Amino acid sequence: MSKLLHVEDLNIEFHDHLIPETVVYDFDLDMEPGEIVGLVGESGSGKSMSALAVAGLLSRHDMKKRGVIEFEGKNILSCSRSELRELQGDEICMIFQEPLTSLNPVKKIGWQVEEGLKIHTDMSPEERKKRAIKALEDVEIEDAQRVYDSYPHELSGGMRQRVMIAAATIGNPKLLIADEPTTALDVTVQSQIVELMKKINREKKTAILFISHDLSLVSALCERVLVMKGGYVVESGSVKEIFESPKEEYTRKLIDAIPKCGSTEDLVENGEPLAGMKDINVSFIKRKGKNKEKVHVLKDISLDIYEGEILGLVGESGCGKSTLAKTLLGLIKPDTGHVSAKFPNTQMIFQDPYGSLNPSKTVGFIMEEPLRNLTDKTPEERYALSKEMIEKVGLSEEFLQRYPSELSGGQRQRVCIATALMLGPKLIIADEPVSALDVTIQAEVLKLMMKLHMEMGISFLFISHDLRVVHQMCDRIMVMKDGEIVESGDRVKIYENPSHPYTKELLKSAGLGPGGVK
Amino acid sequence: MRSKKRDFNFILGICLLAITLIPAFVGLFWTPYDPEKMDYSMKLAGISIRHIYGCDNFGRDVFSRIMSGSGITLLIAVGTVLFGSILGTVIGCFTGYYGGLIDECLMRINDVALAFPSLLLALVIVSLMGTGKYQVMLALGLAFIPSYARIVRGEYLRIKNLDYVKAAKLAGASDMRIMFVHILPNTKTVLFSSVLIGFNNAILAEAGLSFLGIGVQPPDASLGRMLSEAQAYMFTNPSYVLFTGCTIVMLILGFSLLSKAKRWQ
Amino acid sequence: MRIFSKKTLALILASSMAVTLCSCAGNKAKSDNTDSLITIGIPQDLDDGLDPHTAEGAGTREVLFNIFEGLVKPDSNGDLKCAVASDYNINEDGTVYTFTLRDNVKFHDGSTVTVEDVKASLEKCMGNGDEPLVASFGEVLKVETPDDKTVEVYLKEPDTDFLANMTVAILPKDHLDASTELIGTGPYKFVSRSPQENIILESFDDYWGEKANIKKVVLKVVADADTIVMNLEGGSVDLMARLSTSQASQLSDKFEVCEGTMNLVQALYLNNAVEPFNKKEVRQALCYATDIKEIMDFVSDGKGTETGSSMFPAFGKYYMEELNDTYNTDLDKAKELLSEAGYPDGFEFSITVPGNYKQHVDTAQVIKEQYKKIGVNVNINLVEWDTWLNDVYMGREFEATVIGVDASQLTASSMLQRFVSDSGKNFINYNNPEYDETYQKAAASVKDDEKTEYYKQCERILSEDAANVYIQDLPNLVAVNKKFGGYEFYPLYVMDFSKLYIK
Amino acid sequence: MKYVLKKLLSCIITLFIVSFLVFAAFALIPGDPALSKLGTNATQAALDAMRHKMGLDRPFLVRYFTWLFDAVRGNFGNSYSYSMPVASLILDKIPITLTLMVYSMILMVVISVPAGVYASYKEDTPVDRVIQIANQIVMAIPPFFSGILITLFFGIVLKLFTPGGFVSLNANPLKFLGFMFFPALAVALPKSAMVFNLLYTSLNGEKKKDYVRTAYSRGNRSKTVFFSHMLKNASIPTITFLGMAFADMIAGSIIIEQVFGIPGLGRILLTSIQNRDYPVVTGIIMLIAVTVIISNMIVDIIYKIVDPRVDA
Repeated sequence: MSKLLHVEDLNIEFHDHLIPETVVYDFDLDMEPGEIVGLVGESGSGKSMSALAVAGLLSRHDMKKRGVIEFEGKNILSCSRSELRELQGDEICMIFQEPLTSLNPVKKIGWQVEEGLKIHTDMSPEERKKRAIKALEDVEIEDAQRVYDSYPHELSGGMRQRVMIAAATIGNPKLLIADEPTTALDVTVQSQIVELMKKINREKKTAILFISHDLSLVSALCERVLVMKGGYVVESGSVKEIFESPKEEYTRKLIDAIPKCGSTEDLVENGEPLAGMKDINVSFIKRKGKNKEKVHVLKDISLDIYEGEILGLVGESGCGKSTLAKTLLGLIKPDTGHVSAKFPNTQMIFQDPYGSLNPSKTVGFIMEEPLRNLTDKTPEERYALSKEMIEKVGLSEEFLQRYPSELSGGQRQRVCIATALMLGPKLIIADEPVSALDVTIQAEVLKLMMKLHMEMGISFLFISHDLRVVHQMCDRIMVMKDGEIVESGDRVKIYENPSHPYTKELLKSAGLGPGGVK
Repeated sequence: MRSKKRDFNFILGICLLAITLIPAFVGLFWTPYDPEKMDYSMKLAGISIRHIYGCDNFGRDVFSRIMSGSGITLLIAVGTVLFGSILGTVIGCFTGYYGGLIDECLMRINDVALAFPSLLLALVIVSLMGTGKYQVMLALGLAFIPSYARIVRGEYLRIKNLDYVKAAKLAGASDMRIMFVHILPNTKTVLFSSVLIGFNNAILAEAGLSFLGIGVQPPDASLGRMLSEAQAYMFTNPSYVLFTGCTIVMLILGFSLLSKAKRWQ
Repeated sequence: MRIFSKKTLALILASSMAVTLCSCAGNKAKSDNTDSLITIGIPQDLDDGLDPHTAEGAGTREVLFNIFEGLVKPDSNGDLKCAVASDYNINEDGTVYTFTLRDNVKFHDGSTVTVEDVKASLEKCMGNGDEPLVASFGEVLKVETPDDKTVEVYLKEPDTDFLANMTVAILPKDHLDASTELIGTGPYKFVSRSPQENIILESFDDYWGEKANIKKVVLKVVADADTIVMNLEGGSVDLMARLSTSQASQLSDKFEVCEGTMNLVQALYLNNAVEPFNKKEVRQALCYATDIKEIMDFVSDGKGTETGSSMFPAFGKYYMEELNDTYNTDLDKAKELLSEAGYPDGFEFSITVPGNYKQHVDTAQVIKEQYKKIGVNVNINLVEWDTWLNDVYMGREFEATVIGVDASQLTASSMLQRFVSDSGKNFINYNNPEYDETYQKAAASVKDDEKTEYYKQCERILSEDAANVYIQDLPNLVAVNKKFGGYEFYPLYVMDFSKLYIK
Repeated sequence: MKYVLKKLLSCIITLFIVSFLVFAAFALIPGDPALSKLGTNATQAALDAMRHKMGLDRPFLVRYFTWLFDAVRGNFGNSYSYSMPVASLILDKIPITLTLMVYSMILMVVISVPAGVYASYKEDTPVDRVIQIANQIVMAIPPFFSGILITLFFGIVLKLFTPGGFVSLNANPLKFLGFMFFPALAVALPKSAMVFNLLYTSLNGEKKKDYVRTAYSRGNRSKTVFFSHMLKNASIPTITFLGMAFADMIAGSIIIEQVFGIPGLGRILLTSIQNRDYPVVTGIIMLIAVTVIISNMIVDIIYKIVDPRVDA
């Protein structure tokens, strides 16, 4: 039986700018029917490009492709467009990372799910509708009928991804290519999607090419893994080989970067409270169409942050973490309760490195801004302090003249931290500081924050949805759900014997079940 | 981005502007003939080496008149755009940033301004303060404010929720500083292309007003007035109307190509 | 060009009338078909009401001439012929005018004209009580109808010119307010109108006199002067008057261009009450600096007739050709006079001119160029017609203006009375006791030759005193599609449709 | 429902402000309607009598509120120059200007939409480049210059229509539509260039979106992806522009009516301003204001229908 997929020294060159740029160098991949293969690498490693080439979606003429991609013996690169189209959507299907933008906003869900059938089969509309609803039920969507008639913006992130999978697998494809399907989702939803894909592989014998930058996820799903860096396949082998005895130095670095849960530094005893909130309630007026609803975001929250501590705040998106941070900073006025802060100018580090630096200003200007407004330091003093701070976060002085657009994600986040340090704050609130970064860079930034914590005695309020990072960084952890703090306690208690069911579920879906700590 | 295409737009735009702006600029100081000197023998004379654009119904050299005329038209356009964009931007800032009551009533006034034909507004100002370049500038400037205000407001609504604005607040910047030091520079690209488009609309509007006889007063002429005068001699002396018309078209085409050039985005 | 005109249309028994430079009458092979139609272009809609007694615009009265008739009616030579009246005689001392009614003259609605209708119409013009509706009817004492054939008009004081006022329209006594539906006795009757679009007239079958040749006349509003040539060439307009020379020169040979005069005095009217125009030397200097020939060249390709004072050629015996040479162009003399008056290096003044009259705007621009030679700097201030009426004519807030002054009735007084210092219409604030005294003598004298001599004396004073910088009587070019003939020039603002015919 | 009420209220306020501004404008403009009606020879007494008849001697506010009170009841007073009710004067001119605007809207859509879609579909081919340049040039031509050129080219050279030969609707509908094609074209050309531009850029913008890639991954042909997926998304900004274009087409029509000699509302507005015929000017401007506001409302409603993301 010929292999399902045989890719041999595939090279992709990109001809948009003046000088052609090679993105993928002699990429080889073989897949058997029903096999699940992982493709791991950081952003810019060429993993998505290779996947798109396999799916035949790199048809733009400024993409030069050399080499062989054989699907069941037929070379996709040389066959005619119409032959390629017969495969797409019937034999080879693909799902993408951003569920919201990957669905057509102005078309109904049902219409988009059925499209595969409309193209490849000549079923009657009723039959197609029946098949579509069955496909939606297969991906565990309750009342598929309502979802069938609704629009993409009316569904949650997880639901939308399930719709994508339903649309892709409705034609029982032989190969499903999943390009980082779970990155934009919450932890709990992430594990559900992975389970779903396992079920599809088992029942429909669909081979899956799973692309991701999250090694732990890949290890849970795939049998074989290819590690890519800078367009080259650095190493490939079974999951066990790669994890137990990585041959390549880069692979080892990748594995180390996964936050360990084993670290057992002693818990820091806490000093007096730095800042606190006393039964805070915050609600927004959300105008849904004609009627106005009062959405209750924070429900009587009280907490204290002690000096010299890193307090973790864990919860899924939409549970009110960011609102809590903004209320603590005074950016939002709570309906009831009050906020107390012993020391002035507590600072904040934001999640999206691209939105947190003013694109029209130089790094130096941004860093000196707090001094310019709140202190009467002379320009020379300001420059000296910013030079000191920029070097403290590991960047050279000449970065001060650069614009944010010239920096990488990691560098930008370092600049944010440096700016936060300018006023010598006692407390810094970090709202998901590393979740937008690649794993390796994530590790470096976390190491920097820990160093600052130790050396300058700055305490952090660390907000994240990634339980592993929280475990590595924080002493005390609070778990939030729908605007309420459901459980709080020191690290050992939360991870060893969580009491609240929601905390248990969070730990299980992050692969940190109370049993073994992976 | 197709790099070749951008240059194409940019180059064409620049040379069109060169053909129109250089004579306009030179026209401020020197013109081959005195734009107002009349010479009966040359009345409605066709194109000749001495008069490359021919002469008008007073025997005045059309090329010199276009030079000084386009100077005046550009002056009006610059004045209008400056007046309209500065005021429009300030209004846009406040309505976009603060929202609430100011936003509501200023937007109401905007709707009124859109519904109110700029023609009548121009006439009121011209009748009040007499005709002439500066009155036309004021009239058109006022008529342009709503469009700028709307554009700037949209930008402010978008930017004010971004993280770096919150960071600026945390850094103790006052509202005014945030509006003008932090947010305004980021609206540069949108403002710049809308200024160029505004420029074109100003030239068109001035030509419209002069066409209806309200704009610039004879004997000094803006392109619009010359075009309306030239129309009367369209049959016997088509060169007069065609050259004037084409100068306007080239001017506007040059600016719109420039605003299209991807160089700024 | 028509600016001022009295409400009534009157004509004095003038001896020689304007010679029409080219007669478009041509031979009169009239074909009498019932569905013939001519479209005549009019520069603006008759938007000042259609009541013949109060109609103000010259363009309006030009059309109403064909719908309404008075007891007497002017012909193309300017002589007054009997119309609704079959005969008239004036008593010895010119105080009583007796008219015999022509029998069975029909109104457009079919009813016959009676003496009551005539009496009612004349009394309407006398106005109710204090204020005469038609200014010249202030002189009328009373109107009597001794029998059903005669009407007697008694004047307060003797006036041999009053017959001209008898051309006021005769309306049916129960349709005196004619602003809505127009019923008169003229050769054409009113059919319909649509604002800013057209007005449609049709020939009146039982007209008492010579019937009109063309059945239907459509008066099409062509507001944009620049599209006139297009309309003519495109065939949507067959005849249009008062074209500029540049427009006329652009017409193909499909059209015959007849030439007459506009019967007005175009001049640079100076506000004599304003510095520096209160000094005679300054006014004379401007006259010497003006090259009228060059103005005519630019404005109307050399056509037009020069005028030396406030009188135009159509006035025949009053027109004094020799006054044209009072000031021939002489720049040195002009500069000399200027320094005498204390302005050695010239001065600056503004000309306010109505924007919708192209000939006047062009003249102002030529004058501006000419005065540069003697160091006088002119700036031109274009205003809207209504603003000109309000600010310049009524308010007299201006330094100088270029306008054409015409006469609503061909009486010398209607041209010269304006310059008497206390006259309501003396918008240039002319104040010359000698002129006032001479004018009084002219008005009082009964003998014709004596009256003429005094009026001439007035004109001479205006010219020597350089009250204004007199320029010309503008040419009136009428384009007629060669399919039509019979266009006749009248010395006054009249267009007689009934004479037109299809060749 | 509450939304519509709120919109209606704001529309009434805007109308109120516009009417006040128009009245104030006329109080400031020099020129006296009585004088322009009776002419220079009218005696002062006659002028005063006429001014009283026109009601001009009453104080400004009294005049405004009586006008407002009548206007609400549909009586917009009488025109000074045509001595006929303003309402009927406007009513019989509306069909002309309305035809011109609707005609040019249709032309605009017919010209710009297919061109925009075709050019974007054939992006970066010579065809696309040619259409782009043509679009730029058309956009740069001032409306009245395009009017002149069209009259010159179609009217005199090709003799397709007699310039200035306006035929009224009831006289001969077919000829009326035949004639109106050219002024409509003159009004439509600059606007269609803008619509083309907007459609072209938004279509190109959609090409980069993720859902297009998903559509291709399902094996769609590029034509179906273009028409069934992208076109609807790209049409949203274009529709809002169409609404705005309709509103400011009124200003364009004033100039075009002048060039083509069409006795529409624009012409009457212009002559009435010159004759200081207040009631007519106020009436027409109120009509324009109402049209602008209604067209904005229609655009909002269409926007809601087309884009499901906008909650009603």
